[in-house]
Amino acid sequence: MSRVRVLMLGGLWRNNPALVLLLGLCPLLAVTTTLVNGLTLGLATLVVVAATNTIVSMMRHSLVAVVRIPLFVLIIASIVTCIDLLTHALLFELHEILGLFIPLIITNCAILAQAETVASRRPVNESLVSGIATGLGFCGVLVVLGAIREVVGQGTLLAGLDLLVGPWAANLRIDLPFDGMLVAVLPPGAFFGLAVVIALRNLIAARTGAPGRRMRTARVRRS
Amino acid sequence: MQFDVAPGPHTAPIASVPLTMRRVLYALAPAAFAHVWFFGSGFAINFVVATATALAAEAAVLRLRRRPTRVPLNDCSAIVTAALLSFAIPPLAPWWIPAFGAASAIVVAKHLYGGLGRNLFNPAMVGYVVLLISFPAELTQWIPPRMGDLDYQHLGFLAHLSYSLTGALPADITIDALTRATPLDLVKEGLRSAQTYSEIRAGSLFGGIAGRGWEWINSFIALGGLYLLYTGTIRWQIPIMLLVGLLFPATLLWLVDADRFATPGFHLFSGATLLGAFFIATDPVSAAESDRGRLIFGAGIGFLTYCIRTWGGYPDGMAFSVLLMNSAVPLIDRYTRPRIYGRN
Amino acid sequence: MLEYTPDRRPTGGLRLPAHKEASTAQPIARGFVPGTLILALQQHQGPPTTPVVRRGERVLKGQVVARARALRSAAVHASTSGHVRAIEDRLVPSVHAIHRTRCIVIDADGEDETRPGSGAAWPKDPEEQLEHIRDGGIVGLGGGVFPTAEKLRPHTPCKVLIVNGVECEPYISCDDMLMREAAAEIIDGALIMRDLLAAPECIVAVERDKPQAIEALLEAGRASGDASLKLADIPTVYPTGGERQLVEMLTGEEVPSTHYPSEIGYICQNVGTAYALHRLVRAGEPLLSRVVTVAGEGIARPQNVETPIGTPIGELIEFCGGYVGDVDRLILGGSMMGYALPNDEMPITKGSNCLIAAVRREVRQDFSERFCIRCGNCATACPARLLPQELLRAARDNDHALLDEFGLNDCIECGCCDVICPSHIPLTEVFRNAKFAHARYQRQEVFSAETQQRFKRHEERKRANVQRGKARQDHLRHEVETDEAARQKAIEAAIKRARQRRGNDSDAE
Amino acid sequence: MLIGTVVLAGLALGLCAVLVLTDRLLPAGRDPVAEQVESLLPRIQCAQCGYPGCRPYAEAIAAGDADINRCPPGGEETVRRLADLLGREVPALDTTLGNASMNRVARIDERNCIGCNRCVPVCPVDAVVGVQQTIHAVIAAHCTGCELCLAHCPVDCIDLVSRDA
Amino acid sequence: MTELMLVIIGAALVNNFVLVQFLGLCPFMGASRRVEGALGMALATGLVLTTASGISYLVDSLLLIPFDLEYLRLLAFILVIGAAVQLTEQLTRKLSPLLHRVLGLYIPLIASNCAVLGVALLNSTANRSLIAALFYGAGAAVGFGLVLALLAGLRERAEFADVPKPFQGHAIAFITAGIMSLAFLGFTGFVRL
Amino acid sequence: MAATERTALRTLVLVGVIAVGAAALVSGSYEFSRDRIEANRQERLLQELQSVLDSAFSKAALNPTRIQASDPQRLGYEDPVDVYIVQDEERPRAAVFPAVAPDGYHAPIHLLIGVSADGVVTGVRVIEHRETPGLGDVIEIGKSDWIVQFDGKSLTSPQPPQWAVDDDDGSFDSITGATVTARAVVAGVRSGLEFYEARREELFARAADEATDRATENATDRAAEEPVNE
Ligand SMILES: Cc1cc2nc3c(=O)[nH]c(=O)nc-3n(C[C@H](O)[C@H](O)[C@H](O)COP(=O)(O)O)c2cc1C
Ligand SMILES: Cc1cc2nc3c(=O)[nH]c(=O)nc-3n(C[C@H](O)[C@H](O)[C@H](O)COP(=O)(O)O)c2cc1C
Ligand SMILES: Cc1cc2nc3c(=O)[nH]c(=O)nc-3n(C[C@H](O)[C@H](O)[C@H](O)COP(=O)(O)O)c2cc1C
Ligand SMILES: Cc1cc2nc3c(=O)[nH]c(=O)nc-3n(C[C@H](O)[C@H](O)[C@H](O)CO)c2cc1C
Ligand code: SF4
Ligand code: SF4
Ligand code: SF4
Ligand code: SF4
Ligand code: FES
Repeated sequence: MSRVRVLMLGGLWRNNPALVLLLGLCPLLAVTTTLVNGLTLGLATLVVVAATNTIVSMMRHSLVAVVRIPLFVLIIASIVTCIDLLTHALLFELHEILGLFIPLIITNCAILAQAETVASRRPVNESLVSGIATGLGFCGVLVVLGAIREVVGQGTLLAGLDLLVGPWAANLRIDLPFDGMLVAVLPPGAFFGLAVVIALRNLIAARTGAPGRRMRTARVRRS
Repeated sequence: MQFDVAPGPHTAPIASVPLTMRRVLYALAPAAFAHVWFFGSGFAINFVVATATALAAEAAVLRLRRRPTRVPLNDCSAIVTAALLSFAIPPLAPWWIPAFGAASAIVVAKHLYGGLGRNLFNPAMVGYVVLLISFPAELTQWIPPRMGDLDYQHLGFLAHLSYSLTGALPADITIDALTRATPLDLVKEGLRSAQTYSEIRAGSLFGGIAGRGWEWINSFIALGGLYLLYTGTIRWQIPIMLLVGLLFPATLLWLVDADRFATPGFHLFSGATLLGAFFIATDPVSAAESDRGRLIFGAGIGFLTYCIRTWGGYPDGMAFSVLLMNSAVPLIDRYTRPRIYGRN
Repeated sequence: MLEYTPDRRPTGGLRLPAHKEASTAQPIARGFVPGTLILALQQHQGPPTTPVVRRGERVLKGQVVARARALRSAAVHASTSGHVRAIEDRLVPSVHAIHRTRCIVIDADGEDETRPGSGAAWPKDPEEQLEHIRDGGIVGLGGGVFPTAEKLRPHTPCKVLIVNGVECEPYISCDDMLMREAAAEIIDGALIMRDLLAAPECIVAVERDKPQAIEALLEAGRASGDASLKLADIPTVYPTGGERQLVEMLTGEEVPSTHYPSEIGYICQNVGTAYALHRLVRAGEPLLSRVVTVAGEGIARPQNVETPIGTPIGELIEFCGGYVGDVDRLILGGSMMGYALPNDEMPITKGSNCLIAAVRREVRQDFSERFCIRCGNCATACPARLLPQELLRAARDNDHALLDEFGLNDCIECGCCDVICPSHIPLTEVFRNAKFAHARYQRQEVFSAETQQRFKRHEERKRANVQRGKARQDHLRHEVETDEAARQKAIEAAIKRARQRRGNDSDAE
Repeated sequence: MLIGTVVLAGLALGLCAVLVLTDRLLPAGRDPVAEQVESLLPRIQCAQCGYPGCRPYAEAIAAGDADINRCPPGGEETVRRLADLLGREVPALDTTLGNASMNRVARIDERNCIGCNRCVPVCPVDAVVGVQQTIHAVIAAHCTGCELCLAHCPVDCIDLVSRDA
Repeated sequence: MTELMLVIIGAALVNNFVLVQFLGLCPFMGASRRVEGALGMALATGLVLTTASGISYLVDSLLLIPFDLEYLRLLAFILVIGAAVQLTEQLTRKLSPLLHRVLGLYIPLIASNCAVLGVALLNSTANRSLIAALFYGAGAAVGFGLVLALLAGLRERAEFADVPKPFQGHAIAFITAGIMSLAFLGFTGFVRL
Repeated sequence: MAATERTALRTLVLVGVIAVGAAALVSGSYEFSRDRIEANRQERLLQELQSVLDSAFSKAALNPTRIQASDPQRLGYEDPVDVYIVQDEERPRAAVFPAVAPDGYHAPIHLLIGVSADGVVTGVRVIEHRETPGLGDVIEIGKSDWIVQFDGKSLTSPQPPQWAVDDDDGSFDSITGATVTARAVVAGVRSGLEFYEARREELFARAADEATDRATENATDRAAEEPVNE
């Protein structure tokens, strides 16, 4: 029980892949122009991490060092390709928005890092939990960053939710009374947004006194 | 008898930060008056709004960080930032444009790094680029200069103020009637749509060398620049190399094909060239630190500005070039350290 | 004598307000006899001298009171007659700071009686000549107080003797006045040094803002008729008077960081030193006094005074009319390199060239510093071509590797960076302090490397010991084993034999 | 479908063969990391890091087995320089390990020394001199103040004193 | 030739892989703490980028297209890249152990450096020739190395800044990268593709 | 030595197994989804076509014929592009084709143009562009109705000189602050129409051929299938 909690806390907060380990940044920054985009990709990533961790963990005893990386990426890539093909065929509407981003999941370093550091060393159940925690942590950041950029960048929230869950959700869209600042949806805005999210996390970590990762502080404190 | 035993040297310092910053402001004054003369009171309104926001933002950040506020607020550096930002934005702009620009300059570019002296990028240019990217429509609303024979529609001070605060224009005037493309825009579009340079130059917005009004403002800026050089506030390396970096390719290509490339004189007196050379690129904090480094830094800005003007997507490239070279400063510094006396 | 202007521009440096008008308005005041003398035993760079007088003893002007025992040392003489009151530890200003040193305190009797028969003749033998100089107590009067005899014994042949009359620091005018009034003597002293060094060339360097001194020197030089003499008038920029800067200015060569100028063939001597040498050689007079500039707005009569070595500063001030106004700081040396004295009870030493009684408005008051704005003024002003802003960062960060890289030890502490810094950062002070920590760090590095070597040797020996031990064991075991084998064999043989015998026996049976 | 499988498997096998081959053919590299790490350590061999000397600790760091904050004599400065070398975050110095300072040296109290010679072999830098049955002494210029000899003296006659004293 | 130069400039500056296209961000943030490390990483990634784009191109045109196996493209490319990375890992481990330790986690991550896969995929969708594909890979590598070195320099300097507590560490690095990406917007419109 | 040989062998076997597994998995999913994906693609294509055709054409009844045409001069594409001809019974009713407006402010603007058989624009959409967000991107349908003003226009109404923005005395609205973009799109649509005018007959003829070919093909297919059914 407590082992599960530790793993979950690690993935969600203490070693959050996006905020602390700084992995999987490409999709994180590229996709989060809106909350829904972020959420969608987050869910897809969650599935992939969990699946990869499980598979890699199952075969961890037969791995060989020299070819381990190609093997991991091969496994990840085939899972991602399958998901891509299957959603394309079965959930066409969903694929309309997801389609572009799914191949990007392959190169999400967070998944490879999980395979390398957790799944290839731990039993299946732990790997699975760790994978889910990592996926959820990643997904959470995607959602928060997407929300920030959507609100600041185009003055809406939850736009496009209908494509994900059905037409009824179109009504959930919130329009704020301003047009938004384009810089938030453009590449610089992604960097700024993530900086703000990381700073928020640091602030919370400092407040709650939870041991965050030790950080290099400024070298010269005095003026 | 007992005496004070302060450490040496005992000679009183011969420079100070507030004095330096004030000198920059003095040097900008003639150009500012020229700006108001040619483009109306918009500049003054923008400057006041930007300054107020900059100071307020600085005070707010310092308070939030529980730092002393008096010394940083008195050094006038935020006012310099606000002034340079005001030169970059069109006179006809809603109040929140200078306010937002100044706030991003001060908060993001300056105080996230800890304030005066620590920032890596030129704050005014960060503020301007953020504005340019976020609000391109507002940032392209330039108005033609006041010159006797242009069909210029005047906005008085009150009308300017009311536009700035409420967005309302006098009943009989539309925004489209007020705004014009700037000379740099015209040259860029003209050349792109296969007009020759001399055809473009025939337009009513052009004067002897470059855009009417603009040439004057730029001349006054150069005057201020000379004052800065004379007082030792800036050194020659950056401005001169910036102009060389800009004018050398400009002259070369103009000699190759005078129809498809603007004259060096046009480049010299248009847009932000001289402001950039004397006031922006010379920002001590974000420039290279050694003399040799400054040669490279200046030349880089000039050259990139020319490239962006000629082949890029924006009519002027000073702000981008300054930020690009700002990012190169640490590497420039690293590889241009002066050779220490007596070392090989 | 050839006058010329070097065609090089000084590296870095500053043009500072000179503040020399007041003290150069009248000739050097001579004949000042103090009431007390405080003669420090160590007024030079090198091992201290040994006192040769006792308490209560009467000493005469020119008498040796402390003898130089080491080569890099210089004797100390009584600069007026009187009784030795005490030999005790006192605070004395030395090159860079105040030190507690043993001093001979003499109550002057006002008679200023010279030791009879003084003026030992100038020996012929070069080695004896150097000894003569050492016994004459002569040290560099430009501020470095390095024993002149040592400096005149170079290990590398001297290419150029540079006579340093630059005097670039604000307020100081003692060399200027000396050059105006005693140009011939200075030239003579320079020629003596040139002969000692066998230098083919001798350049007297003077700053362009001292036209009278230049005129006087030229005249004296022409009068001497020596062809190896040259006079260089150099730009008025602080600190071109520093010997490294001067060498670069005059020759274009840089003195390598780790070397002294003498090691690349340039020897730099102050004009005051030349004058003192002249006095010693021609008049047999050891170093008894030096010209001291008394300046600043807090002094009643700013002027240059020929001051007996050991004069308490307070007495010198009195001689110049005492303090006027609210004196804030009493500075020994110029306003750039000098340091502030806590009181005026300390003595003038051989190295004291200037005394500034400064009122508030003359000296730096604002000690509030801002963050460095990277203006680069400091780098532009630094004569050593350092990047003070980077050094500052490294020093505040205690990053010694960086300090090495940016050349902390190449800083000559001239203060240019400090004065020009718009953020009012006390750069020079930071560097001065950092040098102490840095020296410790460097010693530590050397110690660490040595320790590592010792450890390696220790380990090797241990391993060797173990090996040797193992070898011995092996050997023993081997012996035991061979013993065993032999025994086995013997047993087997015995059994065999026994069997045989039994067989034989059975056969026999 | 079959052809796809064949092609992909072929590709995979081919690439792996290349990898395995190069792995064989390349000579194993010397490890200069440990050396560089060691040069940043104080090298006074005090063993407070939990390793028998600076070199073993350096090797452990280079192998990624030890954290870089375990050398008390080196202090924060050493931690930072190690972090710079290895491109890591700077951890806080582990202050629980000891507090040997480089400014102290051992001194043997001559009145109590019984000449047992036990301290001699343990000193990593051979700073203790003396033969059996005579009074021993510490060469202050060599002693690093590592405290290793302290525990080996049966009569507790070794003290650490400030180097300047 | 000008065509190829444009391909390089386009990939390096105008559509900079990292700052504009958001590819290769993990090593960009992870290996930019020190300039030396950044240069090493730039070199390693450059090697992988160029070789992988070449080999992927060959695999694509010689194996996948003739056999109608475009749907295996992702798999095949990632395999090639993984192998190229593993090769780089072996090389650095054996030839420059220090670099290997400094880059530690990030060398394997080149495999999942989106930039590498991105180059391969973009080459195959843009129908480039082999030479153009190689140049595109080289351009991407130059652009990646450039911004990596720039950011490393800036981060070294930012260490001396007085950054507000919550922004210390990674957050200020992202702010810095954001301003760099603002600056790179100045290159928009350079190469009109 | 033997041990390393064994690991090498094991490595190869492992890689082989996994590669085969992966390939099989992917190929399997591909086989499974191929047809559905194709159907979905067709559906989306129809949707796109529908968006530039007027409501008279229902999506279900579009049944477009694809032919290839090349006209770098007027369409701006070096390579041949897909032109879709919509026919009912025998008569061609409308055409949909892509075109490039090369003079966009930052980069060429890619358009999809729908034209009825008699040369009247039924709709224009911008498929891809790099104009300044907030300024030039008004040409997107999601951002404003600007692009709708082409509906119902043809090369004869307005007359060619009027095919320009109102700043240049033409009859199309310009975009404040983005005249260049507006000019580019107008010129792009116009040259697209010129392509259509010039090649209409040929395109229709080829489309008709194609349609008959397809019909016969279908027929033979059906004929081929019939025996199996029997
Ligand atoms: C520790 C020390 C050793 C020196 N050794 C020599 C030397 O070997 N030869 C020499 O000509 N000068 C030597 N000098 C003298 C210097 O070159 C220089 O003349 C002296 O320090 C005074 O210069 P300053 O007033 O610029 O400090 C030495 C000085 C110091 C402090
Ligand atoms: C910054 C600086 C400025 C100096 N200025 C002078 C000067 O103006 N005149 C001078 O004689 N020595 C000056 N010195 C001392 C010279 O470096 C050198 O010690 C002296 O000329 C050697 O002559 P001496 O041994 O006879 O004193 C200065 C030293 C420094 C570090
Ligand atoms: C940052 C920036 C972006 C611009 N983007 C566009 C654009 O997307 N489309 C365009 O036509 N002009 C663009 N321009 C050009 C100017 O807005 C130019 O003034 C305009 O095309 C002509 O002005 P007008 O439309 O008021 O006649 C841009 C200018 C700037 C400074
Ligand atoms: C010569 C000179 C030029 C300056 N130029 C700028 C500038 O371009 N932009 C700016 O924000 N501040 C400028 N400043 C003000 C100041 O350096 C700036 O606010 C700092 O970058 C903030 O840390 C300038 C100051 C001086 C002395
Ligand atoms: S004090 Fe040192 S750093 Fe400063 S200017 Fe002088 S030599 Fe340079
Ligand atoms: S002079 Fe002062 S503010 Fe200017 S760079 Fe040097 S230390 Fe910084
Ligand atoms: S703790 Fe002692 S032994 Fe260990 S590394 Fe530091 S100095 Fe060396
Ligand atoms: S004498 Fe003792 S404290 Fe000194 S180095 Fe040797 S063992 Fe360490
Ligand atoms: S997700 Fe792109 S490099 Fe890590």
